[in-house]
This record gives sequence, C-alpha cells and structure tokens, in this order.
Amino acid sequence: MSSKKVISLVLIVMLMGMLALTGCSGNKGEAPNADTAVGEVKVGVLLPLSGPVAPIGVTSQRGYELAVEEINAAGGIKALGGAKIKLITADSRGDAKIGMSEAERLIQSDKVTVMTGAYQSAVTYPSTQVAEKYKIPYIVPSAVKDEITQRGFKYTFRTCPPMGWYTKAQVDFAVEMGKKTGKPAKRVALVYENTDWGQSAATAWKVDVPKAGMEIVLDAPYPATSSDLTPVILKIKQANPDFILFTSYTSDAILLTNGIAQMKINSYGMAGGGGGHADPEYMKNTGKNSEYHYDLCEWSTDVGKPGVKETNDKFKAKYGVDMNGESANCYASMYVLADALERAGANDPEKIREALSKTNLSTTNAMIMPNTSVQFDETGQNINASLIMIQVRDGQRVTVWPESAKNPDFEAVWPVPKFEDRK
Amino acid sequence: MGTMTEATINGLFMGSLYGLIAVGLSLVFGVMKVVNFAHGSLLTICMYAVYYLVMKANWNSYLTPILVVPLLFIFGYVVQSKIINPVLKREFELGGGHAVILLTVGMMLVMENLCLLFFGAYYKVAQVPISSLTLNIGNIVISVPRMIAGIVSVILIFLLYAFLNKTDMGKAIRATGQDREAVRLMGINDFKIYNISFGICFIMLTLAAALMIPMYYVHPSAGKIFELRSFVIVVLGGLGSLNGAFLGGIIIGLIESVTAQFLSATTAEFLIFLVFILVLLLKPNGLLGKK
Amino acid sequence: MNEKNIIAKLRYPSYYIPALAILILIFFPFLTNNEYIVQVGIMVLLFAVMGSGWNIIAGFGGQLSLGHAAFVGIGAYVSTLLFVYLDLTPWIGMLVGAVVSAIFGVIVGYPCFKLKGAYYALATIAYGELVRIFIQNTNQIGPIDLKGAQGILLPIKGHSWFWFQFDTKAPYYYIALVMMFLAILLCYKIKNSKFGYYLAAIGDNQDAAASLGVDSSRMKVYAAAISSFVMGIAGTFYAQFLLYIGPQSLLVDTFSTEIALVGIIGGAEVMGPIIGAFLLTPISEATRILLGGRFIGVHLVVYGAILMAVITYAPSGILPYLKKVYYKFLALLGDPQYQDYRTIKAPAKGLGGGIK
Amino acid sequence: MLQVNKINASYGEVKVLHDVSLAVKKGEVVGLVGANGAGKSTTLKVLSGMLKAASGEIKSEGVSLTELTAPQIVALGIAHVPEGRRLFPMMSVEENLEMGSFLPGPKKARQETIEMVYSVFPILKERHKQMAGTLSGGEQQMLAIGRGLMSKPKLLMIDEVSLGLAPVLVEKIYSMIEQIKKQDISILLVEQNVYLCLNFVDRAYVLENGQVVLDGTGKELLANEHLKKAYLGL
Repeated sequence: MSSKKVISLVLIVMLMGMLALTGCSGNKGEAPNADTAVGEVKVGVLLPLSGPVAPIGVTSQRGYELAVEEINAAGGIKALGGAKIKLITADSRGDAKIGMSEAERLIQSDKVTVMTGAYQSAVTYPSTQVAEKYKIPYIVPSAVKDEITQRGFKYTFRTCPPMGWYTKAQVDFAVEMGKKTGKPAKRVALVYENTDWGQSAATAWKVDVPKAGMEIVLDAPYPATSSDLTPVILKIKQANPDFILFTSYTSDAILLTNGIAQMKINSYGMAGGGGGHADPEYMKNTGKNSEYHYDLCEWSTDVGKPGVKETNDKFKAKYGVDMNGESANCYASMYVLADALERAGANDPEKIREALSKTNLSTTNAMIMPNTSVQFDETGQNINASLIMIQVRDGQRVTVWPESAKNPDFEAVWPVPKFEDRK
Repeated sequence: MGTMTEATINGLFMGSLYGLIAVGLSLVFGVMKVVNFAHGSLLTICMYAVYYLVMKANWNSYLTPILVVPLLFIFGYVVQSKIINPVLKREFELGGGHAVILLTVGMMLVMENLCLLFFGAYYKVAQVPISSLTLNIGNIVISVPRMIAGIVSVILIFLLYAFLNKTDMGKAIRATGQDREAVRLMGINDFKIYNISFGICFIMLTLAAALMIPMYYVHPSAGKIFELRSFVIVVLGGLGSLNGAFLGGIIIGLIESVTAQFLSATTAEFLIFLVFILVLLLKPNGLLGKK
Repeated sequence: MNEKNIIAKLRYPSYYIPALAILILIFFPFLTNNEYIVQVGIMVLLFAVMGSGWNIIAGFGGQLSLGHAAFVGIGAYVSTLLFVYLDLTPWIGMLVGAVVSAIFGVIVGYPCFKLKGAYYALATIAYGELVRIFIQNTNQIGPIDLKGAQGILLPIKGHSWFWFQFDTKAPYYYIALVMMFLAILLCYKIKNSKFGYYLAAIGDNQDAAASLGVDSSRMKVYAAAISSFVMGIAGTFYAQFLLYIGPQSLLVDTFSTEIALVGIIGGAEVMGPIIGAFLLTPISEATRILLGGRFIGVHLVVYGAILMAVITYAPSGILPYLKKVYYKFLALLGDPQYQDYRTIKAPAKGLGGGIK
Repeated sequence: MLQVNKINASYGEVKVLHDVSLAVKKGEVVGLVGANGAGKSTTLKVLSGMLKAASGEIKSEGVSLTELTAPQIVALGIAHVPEGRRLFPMMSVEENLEMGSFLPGPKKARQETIEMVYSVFPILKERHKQMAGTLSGGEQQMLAIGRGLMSKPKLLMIDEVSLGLAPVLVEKIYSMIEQIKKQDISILLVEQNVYLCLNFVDRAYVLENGQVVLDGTGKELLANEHLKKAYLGL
C-alpha cells in the first residue's frame, strides 16, 4: 500500500534528521576552546539568512567572507602559526529565540571561540547575552541599539556607532546645511518601521530633533510588511515637512522612495539611516527616484581612505554588487578580530577578549571605514566609530559630509531640486 | 483636503485590487468550502512568473497574462486534481476534520520557501517606464499604474461575475458550490469543477500579479502580506460571495488608506484585524454572505 | 500492584521498553556533555507541553486554533513583568501568568466558539495578530514599561531556584520534564473523564453532541481555560529559559503554526503532541543546522512537505502508525501480549479527518 | 431498459440493501414502495451512482453501470430526481433547468426541452426568473422533475414524489408524470403513499428491510393480503 510507503519514508526522513542532529555534535568530544596550536580559529557568525531581512543578512555574510578570504590568503593569523579563520554561519531567521538558540549551538557544538553578528538589534541584544554567559567575545559590527553596550557586558564589542549617534548626526547635518545655505529645516517628519530598530530610532529622534530647535510635524510608524505604503506617503504630503527622516528596511524603503517621487513631495532633503536605504537592491530598484536622497551610514565606496577602492573592486568582482555599509562593517570587523588574535596569541576566548579590549588599531583594512582608529571603551563601544552622510548623485552614493571624509568632487545639494524641475 | 481626496482615490484603487486578489479565495471557498491558506503563496508564484517575463524577456507587464494565464491555469488545475482532491474526497467520505485546511498550510510552507530557495531573498522590483507615470488633476496626483490596477480590477471582477452568471461552465461552478452531489446527477463531474475553479483562482491571481508588478516588489513572502488582507476581505464580504469580496476589498482599502491619515499606519493595521474579528463574531456570514 | 509484581513484569518488552525510555529521558543530560543537545531536549519538552496544551482544545475538542502563541505570550509577559518590576519569583509569576492567560482564553474563546471550522481558525489568527500588533506598538501601559517591539530582556540573577535561573541547562531540563509529565497526566485525566468524553463528542459532531444534551459552549470554554492555562505555564518557562521575550519571536504566526504542527502531525491523542514534538523539533534543528546557512528556507520546505504527506496519507497523525510499528516490534521481541498485534486497530480519528 | 441483479449496499457498517433485484422495461412505469427506512432511496442512489454497491450488478441496455460514476450514468440516459429535491437554491428556475442539460447531447436540444418542460409544468415558465430556494414545495418538486427531464433521459427515477405535498398538488404532479410517460420515458417511482402509487404504476416492487418481498403489477399488489394489512391499513 502506497500510504504505508510514504509513512515509512516520512519516518526515515525524521530518523535521518535526528541522526544528523546527533551527528552534528558527535565529533565534539575532543579538546574544547583553549587550544593554542590549532590550525583554525572558528568564528561563529549569526545572521538573518531567511525571512524578510535576509537580503541584508546575505550582504553582511559577503563582507565577512571577503575579509576572511584575504586574511587567510595573506597567511592567516601569524601569532597562531598561520591559523586560518573559519566562519561558521548560522541562520537566525531574524527571530530572537532562534538567534539565541543558534548562538548557544555555535558556542556549545561548534566550539567557536569568538562570535559576531547578528545585524538586527532585536537578535543581537539577546544573543550577546548568551555569549556573555559562556564568556565568548562577541563582535557587533552593525547592530545599533544603544542598550547593547549599556549592560556592563565584558564580552560584547561594538565596532559601529550606536543608534544615538546616528540620529544625532542626522540632526547635526540638517542644522549645518541650514546654516550653510540659509535654508534651515524647521519642519521634520519621522517615518519609521515599527519594529525594534525603527522604534529606537524614533525615541532618539524625539529627543534630538526638538533639541536642535526643529519641530516634529509628523510621527509616522508603519508595519514593515505593509502591502501599501501610499497612506504613509500621503501623510507625508499632508504634513509638508522640510526634512524627512527614515528608518526603513529594503522593501519599504523602495516603496516609500518611489511613492514620494511619484507624488512629487518636495522637501529640503530626505535622509535614511542605513538599513534598506543602504542596500544595493534599493538603488537598483528606485532608479532616478532616489536621486538626491541622503543616507546616513557607516561607509560608502568613495570614502577617501586607502584600500577602499581596491576592496570594493574585489567585492564587486566576486559578488557583482558594490559593498555597502553592512558588508563594509562586517568586513572591517574581521580585521579588528584578526588584529586581536595576533595580539592574543592564543585561540582562547578569554585572551581574545583581553586583546580586543586593548585594541588600538589604525592600520590594516579595518581602516576602510571612515574612522581613523578602533578603540573600545569599558562598555565595549568603539569610541572612534564615525558616520558619514552620503547623497545619491547620478545614481552613485557620494560622501558629502562630514568635511573630513567628503568626496572632493561633490558638494551636498541642499535644498534638493524639486521633482518637477528634474529632467 | 487634497490629500484626503488622494487617500480616498488610493483607497478605492487599492481596494479593488485587493478585491481582485481576494476573489479567487472567495470562489474557492464558495465552491469547495475550503479556506485556502496557501492563497498568498500562490500569488507570490504568479508574481515571480510575471516578474521574470518582464525582466528577462522584456515583456510589457500588462501583456504577460497572455502566456502566464494559461500556464498557471494548468498548474492550478493539476495541483487541485493531484494534491487537494484526494484529501477532499476523503474528507467528504469521512466528514469533519480540518484536513484540507492543514494541507493548504503545508502547501503554503512548501511554496513560500521553495520561492526563497529558487529566487533568493532579494526584493525584486520591475521598474518599467509606466511605473513612475502620474496623472495630475489640480494638486491631486494619481499614480497611473495604480489607477490601471484599480480600474482593470473592477473590470476583471465584473467579467468573472459575468462568466459565473452567463456561461454554462460558470453556472456549473455556482451549482457545485450549492450542492455538489446534485451536480453529479446533472452529469457534471464535481471534482473537475474544483480543478477548474482552482485554475480560475490562479487566473485571477496572475492578472492581479500583472497589475501589481509595475508598482510593487516581489519577494518570497510578498504574497503573505496580501493573504492576511484577503482573509479579512472575504470574511468581511461573506465567504463565497464575489460581490462581497469586491465590497470587502474596497472597505479594507479605504480603512487602510483613509484612517491612516488620522491615525498611524500601525493603528490602521490594528483596526483592520479588529474589524475582522468583530465581523467574525457579529456577522460571520459577512456583509453580503449567504446563510 | 506490589513491587515484586512490577519487577516480574519488567521481563516483558512492553514494560521494559517504556521503562528504558523514561530512564533515558531522566538521565539524558548526563548522556551528553554538550549543552546545546540538552537545549534541544528542553525545546522538545517545551514543545511537547505546548502541543499538549493545544491538543486539549484542538485535538480533543476539534477546534483548530492557529493563534495559540498569544496565550504563551501572555503567560510569558505577565510573569516577566512581575519578575522585572515587582521582583516576584517566577514560580508565583508562572501561576499568575497562567491564570491571566486562562482568563484571556475564556474571554476570546467564549465568543469565538460560536464559529465553526475554518471561521474559528481565522478568528484565532485574528486575535493572535491583534495581540502581536498591540504589544509590538505599545511601549507603556500606565506605569508598566512594555517595551513594545524591543521586547524585554530578563535580568540575570544567577544560579537560583528561587529566581528560576540556572547556570547549566540541566535544571531547566528537569523542570521541563516534570512539566511534560504533568501535561501528559492532565491530558490523560481529561481524556478519561466525562468532560473529555463530552469534548470528544463535540469534536466529532457538535450538533449531535448538543442534541445529546452536551452544553458545548461551556465545555469548550472549560477546555479553552485549561488549554491556555497550560500555555501560560509554558510561556513563563520560555521566558525564564531564553531570558528574552519579544513580540517578533513570541507572538508571530509561525510560532502558532509550529505549536499546532506538533499536535497535528503527532495526532489527537494524549501522546500525539509528545511524539510530534520528539520528531519535529529535532528535524527543525537538524535541517537548519545542516542546510540553514547554505540553502535558506529548505527546513520549512521539509516541514511543509511532512505536513502535506501526513495529511494526505496519515490524516490521524503518525501516532497510530507508530503504535502499529511499536506493537510489531514488541511482538518481535517476544512479548506474549502483542503476538496478535495485527488485530490491534489504530483508531482513525484526528484533526486531519475523523469519522463523523 | 434496466436490470438490477442482487445488489447489496451499506452506509459505513450498517448494511441497508440485501440482494435487491428489479427491472424496468422500456416505456414502463415501475413503483418502488415500502415503509420509511426500507431502502427505497438507497436503491435509487445505488442505481444513479451516488452510492457504490458492495456487490451485485446493474445493467442498462447491455451496459454495466456498476462501476460507473454518477455523471457517467446520467450521460447514459438515466436521470435521478433525488430525495429532498436537491435544487440549487441560489439559482433561478431557468438556471436550474439549464444545469439539467449540462451534458453536450442534451445541451443541443436545450431550448426544445425547456419548452417541453414548461408545457408540462406551466407554473415554472411563470416563475422562470425566481430563485429556486423561494419556490413552494410543490413548485420545487416540479422543478426537480423538470430538471431531471432536461437531460433527455430514457429512464427517469423520482424519489419521494408526494412527500410533504398537499393532496391536490400530489394529484397534479401525478397527472404531469402521466404526461411524461407519454413521451416514451421509462419511469421508476419511489413512493411512500402505497395506494396512490400502486394505482398509478404498471408494476411495482415492495421493499422491506432492504429486501424485495413482493413484486407484481399494481393491481395484483393492491389485492395482496400482506400488503393490505401492512401498508394500506385495511
């Protein structure tokens, strides 16, 4: 009877699954973490590789991969006898509980000595706690939630700036542009997706914006998985702001940008804060509509630092797209790790932690980021992390702010040309 | 007041598009009394089909149905006859149970994630010239693809309505929904009617996909967003009622578009589910549903 | 039965195999030095508890719920808020959370139970979503900081039974194991009581049950209360175990679906969800570990395919089939009571399709 | 026209028909009478393919119907007006009739057949736009019979002709069936009203507990002592 066959098939699949599970952990009887003479350093990478945020997860993974490839090709970790870095990637599915359980698995089963990830703050926040519990250093290259480094954790190191710096920089930029051009933005619209990330941005904006003497004329959270964002776009139109601040993932950023261009909603400027606005897919799918958009981010292909162009070329040759903030963040963080490993001289979490906390790095490819050095304070925050404002010009992301990192060939356009006046 | 008018117009256009998407769900329920939890992932498949034809073969999105409709009709026909009907048959024989609903839940998981596997997690947007076309009346801006989608949706729903009321096949579909055993006594194969109905559901979804591609992104879970809306819409209008699906679509479109002007979009989402549960509790047969 | 009797009976496979299984369960944390494996074991037990809770209303009572994560969420949030803001031990918080969850179950259950079949399933999705959207977008209720989308991270209090927090996984494992045994006992008691009989009658055919004088709404409300009470308990455990609760992981529809799948695939009997959890959770973990990073989404394809196969070929869940295999196995081992295993009939009843 | 040889049928575990045999000849009106639950409707269901026979054989003009499905049997010219009429309540009278002639053969002659049905049941013509669900009981029965006729059957099987109808209406419907008979259509009637039926039909079978206990012409059966006692209250 065929039904019996299918049942037995299902059972066999299940049994295989269980065996596989035990198999995954089977060979872990050997020496655990503290082993100096190993041929490889296992790095647990936790990223959202499925679910709605998966595109950014993939981009981040590429950053890690490229850096590791380079480091290994250049002879690995010399202090460890040329040990290679080995990435062990786990999918968080963008879900905190799975992220935590995967962190647990990376540490327990795969015996990673250091962890990194997890892009989303909502996953990074709890998964760093797991690492802390097991005393495994955790490098956070792109999650921005302020609280991540405010819990007194000893094993969490964040190379990127926290959210508070983003929102402050966005507001500072608008104020500076207003002073420079005599067209100060007074009416600000806040448009953000309603998960953790957007909500923490909004909380910070609501402090920073009034402080800078500007008025919030619109506070518009929206569900990241909306089928139609026109209502939000119409609200922006109704509010008639001078300056629009976004916190968006890729899909919603695309819908918003295209919709605003269609509705011809004019303002002095619109600024995203990384995430979707920095995703290469965003540029591809908005075309001319994203022209003159600002985006506050960690990195751009034209950052005036040595190695930037070469790295980006390599990346583009390998993956067909430019690097973006996320991939650059992850890329640079691997160099920070490599530096720490060299100084630790041991593949031991405790020693790596110590080395990381004493990081003072201003060479190597970690410096493709706009900051000039990496140093962690006692909370694990990179105190030198810095941000840049880019503007989309002729379909390219061009660094226009701050002065120190700006692309000499371009000046920020403020206020941006009206949609009606564009060709 | 301009934005209010715009919001209303947008609500109407989106509403009729929602109606078009929901109409297949309602038809399938009306004919075989099955709530298809895979409806959204079917839409996703249709969207990918249209997208690839637009991007890879350079077709005009609005022309893609010529090729995609027959293909997906056949696909729907086969899925129904090979996968759903056997379970449905057993459920008719034994009575009770939620087998078919659960089967569609399984289909949803499989299809959504196969899309993820094959097409990747990336958002795919087909920027075609018409995408950014707008119509300006005074200070009111109307997006052309949205307008086309809204108006064509109404026409398509009307055509489906006419098909069901004027042709023999359409009448047979309606009759099957009313009494599947009596229909067999008329010489009509009820399971074949199910296959055709599921195929028609696919036709409607493909047409909706062709209308959506110029203004919306494709993503493995793109359909899911519309699926929840579709549930709300068909329950609101009355499961199994086409006019109801259209009316429900308009109502949801307006709630989403207009209330978001007073409250936040997040609150509008909350409101939609609140309306959903209230309708379920107070008027489970929907506004136009039949007893 | 006296001691001698039990020992005498342990000669038979039908006694020593379950005894062996229970022994393995009890000593499981000592069989592996890998805490992750224990963690998977805990998740299996937790899903078994949640599946059993779901089974009371869905399996026994025939009401397909796809929104049960809401009850887990409420239990988790209540006990966590009491823990974080009032320093109340989670042991008491657990009971409070479970009671609140049960009350909520009755409040939403009572009106929803008018609905039949698919309508009921849709209503459960709707209230599940409402709870998620509400918590996700509410940062503050009066003085209580709900933290909206951020979710709440539970403060670490160190290794302490009083605070329900442990340095190792083993205590969590044993708590979950006890919870599972209690859940089995509860389900068993319900199944074999008059109440369980009424529920089964309602599940088979509500109208027929009503004509026999069964007050179906009242029975369903009782079932909903017990079911959501169990979910609330599981929710507290979940919060204490993961030390983080948030709307996007705890209240999403996929979590509801996962809970339901455990029961559906296992079968609508007392042991159904237990078997379901023991098979599904490891599969979910294994596919993710083996393939997750490379082939995204493949685990869910497997999941969906299993569900489709079970619905198509084994509508009563796999438990009845597993039982047959097990009986055959016992017969092969020479158990005299099971030599005629072929005549032991598997009951053909379950959510997938039962006899009217 | 129709030969039924020793069919057995059951609902689940309950066996309903035991070795039922009967025959309908061309142009004949045959009755099937018996008490409630005797298996009359079940017999018709088996004949039209709504229910599978557990064993036995059904033949029509040399073709075996035993393995055929309901739609295939209709196509062979055997129409079944089922118990409870089973109209499509949300469709108009005319649409119901149209559904009766869904198959390609009858469809060609649809207009003609509709005219014929309207001539037999003029009230249906008056009500042709009305929803079937809103018709009165008698009208519904007429529509059900009319819908059966639409497939241009050689054999029309009518279940519970007079159930729930006022005596005046019953008489009217029987006079209409008389008209149908004239069009060379064989008829198999199931009827609880034994007296009425036996007076009308050419031959009849008496079913008791799923078995044929008596058969003969209408007149013969009316004179049967057992029948008189059991069904006619005489």
